[in-house]
Amino acid sequence: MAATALSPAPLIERDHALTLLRGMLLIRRFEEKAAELYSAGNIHGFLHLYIGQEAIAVGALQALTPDDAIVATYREHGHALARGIPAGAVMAEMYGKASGCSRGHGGSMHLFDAGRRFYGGYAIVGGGLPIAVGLALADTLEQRARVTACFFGDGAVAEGEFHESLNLAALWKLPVLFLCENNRYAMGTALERHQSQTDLRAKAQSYNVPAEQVDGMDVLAVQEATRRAVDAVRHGGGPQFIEFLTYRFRAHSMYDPDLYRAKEEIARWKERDPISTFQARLREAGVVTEADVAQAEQEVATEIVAAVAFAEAAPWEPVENLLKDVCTGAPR
Amino acid sequence: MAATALSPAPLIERDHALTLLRGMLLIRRFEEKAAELYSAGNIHGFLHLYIGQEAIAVGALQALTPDDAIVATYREHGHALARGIPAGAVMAEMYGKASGCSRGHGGSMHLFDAGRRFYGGYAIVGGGLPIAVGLALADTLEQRARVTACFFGDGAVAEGEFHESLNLAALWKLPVLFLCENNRYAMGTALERHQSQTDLRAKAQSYNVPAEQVDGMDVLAVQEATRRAVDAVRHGGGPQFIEFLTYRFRAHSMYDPDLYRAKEEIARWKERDPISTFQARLREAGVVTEADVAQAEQEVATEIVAAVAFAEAAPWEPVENLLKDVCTGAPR
Amino acid sequence: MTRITYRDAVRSALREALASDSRVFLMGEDVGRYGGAYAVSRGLLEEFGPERIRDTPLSESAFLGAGIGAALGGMRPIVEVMTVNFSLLALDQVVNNAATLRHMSGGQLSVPLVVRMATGAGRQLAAQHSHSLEGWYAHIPGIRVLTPATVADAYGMLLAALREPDPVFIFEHALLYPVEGDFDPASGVADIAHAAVRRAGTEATVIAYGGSVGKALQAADQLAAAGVEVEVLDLRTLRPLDDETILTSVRKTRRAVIVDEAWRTGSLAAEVSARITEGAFYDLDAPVARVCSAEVPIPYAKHLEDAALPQPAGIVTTVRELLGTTRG
Amino acid sequence: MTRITYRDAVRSALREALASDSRVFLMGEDVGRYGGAYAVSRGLLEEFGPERIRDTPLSESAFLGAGIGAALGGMRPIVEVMTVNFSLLALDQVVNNAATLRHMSGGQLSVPLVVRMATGAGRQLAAQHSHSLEGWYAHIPGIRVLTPATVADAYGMLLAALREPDPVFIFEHALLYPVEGDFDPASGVADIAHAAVRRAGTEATVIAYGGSVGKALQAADQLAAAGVEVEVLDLRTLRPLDDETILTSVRKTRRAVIVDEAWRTGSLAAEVSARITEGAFYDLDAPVARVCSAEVPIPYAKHLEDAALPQPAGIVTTVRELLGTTRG
Ligand SMILES: Cc1ncc(C[n+]2csc(CCOP(=O)(O)OP(=O)(O)O)c2C)c(N)n1
Ligand SMILES: Cc1ncc(C[n+]2csc(CCOP(=O)(O)OP(=O)(O)O)c2C)c(N)n1
Ligand SMILES: [Mg+2]
Ligand SMILES: [Mg+2]
Repeated sequence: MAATALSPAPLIERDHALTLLRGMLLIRRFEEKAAELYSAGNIHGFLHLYIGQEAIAVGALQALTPDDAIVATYREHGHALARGIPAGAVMAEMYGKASGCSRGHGGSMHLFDAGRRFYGGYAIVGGGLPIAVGLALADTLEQRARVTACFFGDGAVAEGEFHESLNLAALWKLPVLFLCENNRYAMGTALERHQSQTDLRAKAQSYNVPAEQVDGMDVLAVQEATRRAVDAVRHGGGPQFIEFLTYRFRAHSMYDPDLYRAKEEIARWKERDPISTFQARLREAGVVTEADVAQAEQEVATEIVAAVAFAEAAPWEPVENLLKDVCTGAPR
Repeated sequence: MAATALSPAPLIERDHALTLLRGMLLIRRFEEKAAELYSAGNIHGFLHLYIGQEAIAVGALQALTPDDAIVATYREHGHALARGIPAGAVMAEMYGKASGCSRGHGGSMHLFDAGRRFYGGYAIVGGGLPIAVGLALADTLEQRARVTACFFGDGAVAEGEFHESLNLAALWKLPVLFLCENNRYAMGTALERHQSQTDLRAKAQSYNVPAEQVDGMDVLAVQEATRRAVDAVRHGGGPQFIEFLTYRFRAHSMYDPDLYRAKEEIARWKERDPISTFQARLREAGVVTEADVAQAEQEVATEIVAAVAFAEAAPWEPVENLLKDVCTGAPR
Repeated sequence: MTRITYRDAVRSALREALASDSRVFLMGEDVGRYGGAYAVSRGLLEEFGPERIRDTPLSESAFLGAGIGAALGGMRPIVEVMTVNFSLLALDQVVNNAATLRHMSGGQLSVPLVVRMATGAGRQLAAQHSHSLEGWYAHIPGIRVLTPATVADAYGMLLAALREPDPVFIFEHALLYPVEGDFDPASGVADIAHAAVRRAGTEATVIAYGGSVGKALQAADQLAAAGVEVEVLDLRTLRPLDDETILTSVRKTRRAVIVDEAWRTGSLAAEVSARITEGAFYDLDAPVARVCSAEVPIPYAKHLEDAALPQPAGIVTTVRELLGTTRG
Repeated sequence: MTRITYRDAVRSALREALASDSRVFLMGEDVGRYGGAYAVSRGLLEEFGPERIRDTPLSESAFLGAGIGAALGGMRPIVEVMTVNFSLLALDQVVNNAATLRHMSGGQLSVPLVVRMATGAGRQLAAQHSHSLEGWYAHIPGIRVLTPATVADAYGMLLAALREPDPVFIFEHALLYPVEGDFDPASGVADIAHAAVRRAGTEATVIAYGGSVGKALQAADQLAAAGVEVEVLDLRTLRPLDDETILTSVRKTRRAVIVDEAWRTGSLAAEVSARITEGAFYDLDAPVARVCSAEVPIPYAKHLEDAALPQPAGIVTTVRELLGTTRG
């Protein structure tokens, strides 16, 4: 995959650079903490870390407005945080508390925030894609110039729902942005052992959906590509597909002993860490200083301490409410 | 679509020409009779006629050996007859008789003949594809050089099972021949209103499956293309995909008032009738005579009379057998 | 009051909904140009245009899921799955998304989706086209399941469904479409909270729903001719079940027979039986009985299909047996 | 006799089947390199190679359907669907193909397919990963449904399944995998026709299956400590149900409680209740009772999940109520 060349001119405006950096750092540190809390028994269930892929959520969500919608997977802490769901609400959700962004009903895999148009959090691989198509259909029918961004992994591309959703979105020219985070593995199964065609753009193109392949370890490349695609989608061009080439640095979930990947492969990808490489570029280009980075780290650390404290202090949903939100009231 | 040019040399050997012609005529006349019997109340349920598409079943099945397997859809009288299932057994099935090729359990949509490796007759669109993949997997595991031919329509291409099956077959290089009969309609929905990409080869190619588009109204073109593809499949080349361009002359089923197609469109396609055009070519090339054709018609007519008589005379499955073949015996 | 068919009743409700609420649209296979596999939506494309009467590709999972998404996006989608048989391909969207989103999101999201589908056997369509899976749907918390058995309900329950903030699944028995019944165009939204007594009686309660209600009434006629008056209850809504109406009737008649076109094991009839036992055990004069389909993939041949499905004669026999048990 | 885990028991059966019959192969998501999501197949790839231990793409419908096809082609496939939750995506292949082919083909075809999947809740996996849909499978004629609850059954029922000429679905409750139990390596094929009395008793029959058997036994212990001896029945096979063993026990104890991790409405527990009513009504001293999951998408938070699922305490309470009804 092509590394994005350094721009000659100041690569990026300082404030924005710090926003991106802080965004990625927040995810990284948040998840490191979450892993720790998981081992300590404060968080349970499945926990899928996004570490290594932060540039995608942060870069892509820069391209969306608050009016746009997001649909994600079970590996969605990054997307939730990048969308602005408070770290405390996400952490409280993972604690199973009533102050969690899903009242503790969903846990790590099912984060929701209706106000921020963050529509979850889908743990059935491929299951979010039709939802995204429908959200976009609503916008089309109501003639709203909104975009629905749908994140999913390389593994999801094999599912029938991927196929049906791409065809439907393309056929009806719906404003869906399909964002495939190709981290080269579906659980323990490598891309070339689950896809007969590993260039995933070819899939999108077979529905006449324009497709691009982007370095998912480069937050600026992600942001730029997503902006272009959002622009096309928003202006009635129908769906677009971006394949982000990336890698997860951690195991699939906390249960996974990660025996199927070569140590060298992991090490090679870690050299391309989206955060450290971005920091280095920014420093080299003189956009930010060591002190800026330290401050960002400090701010993030403070935010996470506060998030954990919030989660710890948050109340439990009373058991009496168990059946409360299954259906709304009695039928009329 | 490209019309196959007339070969300069004698286009085809006489006996074989008559085999093909008789094969197509048998399907045509059989179904005309079936439609009549349906209206008369001797046949019930759904009845999907193949009329117009005969060149595909007849041409394609020429390329298979008795050892190869066939998986078809609910529009499969043609394939069943072309495979050599006796017309009487098919007709008896449609009468619901115990002498039917599925003992009257299946009816028109579920014809089976294990001995001829005719595996049905699937009425859930797309549902036969995974079965075909599995039959081919068995052959691969047992190192048998057999081919599984799987017929389906353009509508099936939109289903998730199509996508999953093509990927699986391609990934595992299984000996499946995917034969798409693109008659341009899924029930009342035209191709361009159910597929964002109407060149269906592009789909196959997105799985790295070699794909060809063939005139499905030309029995010789069908036969040749299928032979080439079977050859590639049988020699370990993995799956192949052929898109046959065709048209059904009748409504989707006997229930369909056929209000969604223009009369002119139907008329235009009827000019390309696979039977009359083939007859004309054979006569022009001097391969067969008018008398040959008349004799073929006569033989077919006789066969159908016998088939109906067989079906009429056949016994009913005793009601006491209702639960007989649900499972085999009691569990051990 | 006029007489119209069940098919026309559904179409009238669709038309009314489309005309009165711009958020309503209909999508599904062949609902537009073809007019619906059962001609339910014939004419609606011409009336409301292709934006609101949307033909879909053969992609049950995607278009049902898209219905969920559109509902989340503020619309009032009506998704037609051509038949329950094909809905198996979309069950993941039903069970894991439609039914869960409100609760799983902590009450933030609402999925005001209506899904209609034809169900049932009886037309010699064989094993893959003859399912009665309403009972499966009734198992799923988070959705409502309606089975209109009359012309009035075909109309009024669809309108009621569109008022619900949660997903509603409506099962229309395919044999009902051509059946005529009384229809009051001013009837409006139907009550979907209660079962209905379709015929009053005293000696046993025959409980049915959807396509089986007519068979239950036929059986009741035959029994009445022989002097046995049974009450016929139409469940109408399978989820949530109206326990009170069921138990009130059974406490009165002290005997119950449940008719269900689904296969017997694990049928909704089993649930109703269990609830009667739980709620009216001491009022029963005889064990609750069931008349269900035989446990076989529904065969094509007419005589076999007839033998596989519940029939009025079987209901009559079962009622007689129940009465016999305690009388003789 | 040694002690091994349920997980190891399944793996032993897989190994034995693979070693003794060249037609047997295993396929599913991550069964190979990863070793199975629950580590059931760890080591088998190395032992039997990638042809026979096949990792599949995420394509539940295609690979389950391919299992059917391979079975038609003479193989003895074992398909692992990672969990029952994902099997919803393959239900069309189950209901319309696996279950129908023998009958629909007039007895010509045979589908000797074994499908294994993890099931159940209890690990805080939330709404989409906590289903108990065995009861749905038990509704389908043409297949067999097994729910091994012990180490011995985990081993012996899988071997038995491989001898069947028809599709067999095996549900392994995910919480059982690490549980240890007695294992006789020479035990061979298990009987899959009968339910088993796991604890003899006289005052009530507690009927459970799969992951609920342990809870039933815990409840029985607690009740015994208070002087109440209940019989605990493990259904083992959900389709076909062993009516005789159920009815024999209930006729003896005259009271029954059914424990089922599925949602109450339309659960297998309803079917068992209905059958007890049908077969032993006059022997009952109290209505048949059920302890099932609450009708809610299973929530993530531990206290809510615990409240949603059947627990030993709830079983104890229900038994006490049953006894109270007729005693006090
Ligand atoms: C339909 C379905 N099948 C299987 C699983 C189990 N599972 C969870 S994540 C996963 C791998 C998905 O890979 P990918 O789409 O690449 O996403 P990633 O985990 O790499 O982010 C699998 C097999 C599931 N959740 N849903
Ligand atoms: C999964 C599924 N959805 C819907 C149907 C109803 N149906 C039967 S045939 C058909 C159209 C199929 O079109 P195509 O695949 O092109 O085959 P053709 O009928 O043209 O031969 C439809 C929608 C079905 N049988 N299965
Ligand atoms: Mg991945
Ligand atoms: Mg077609």
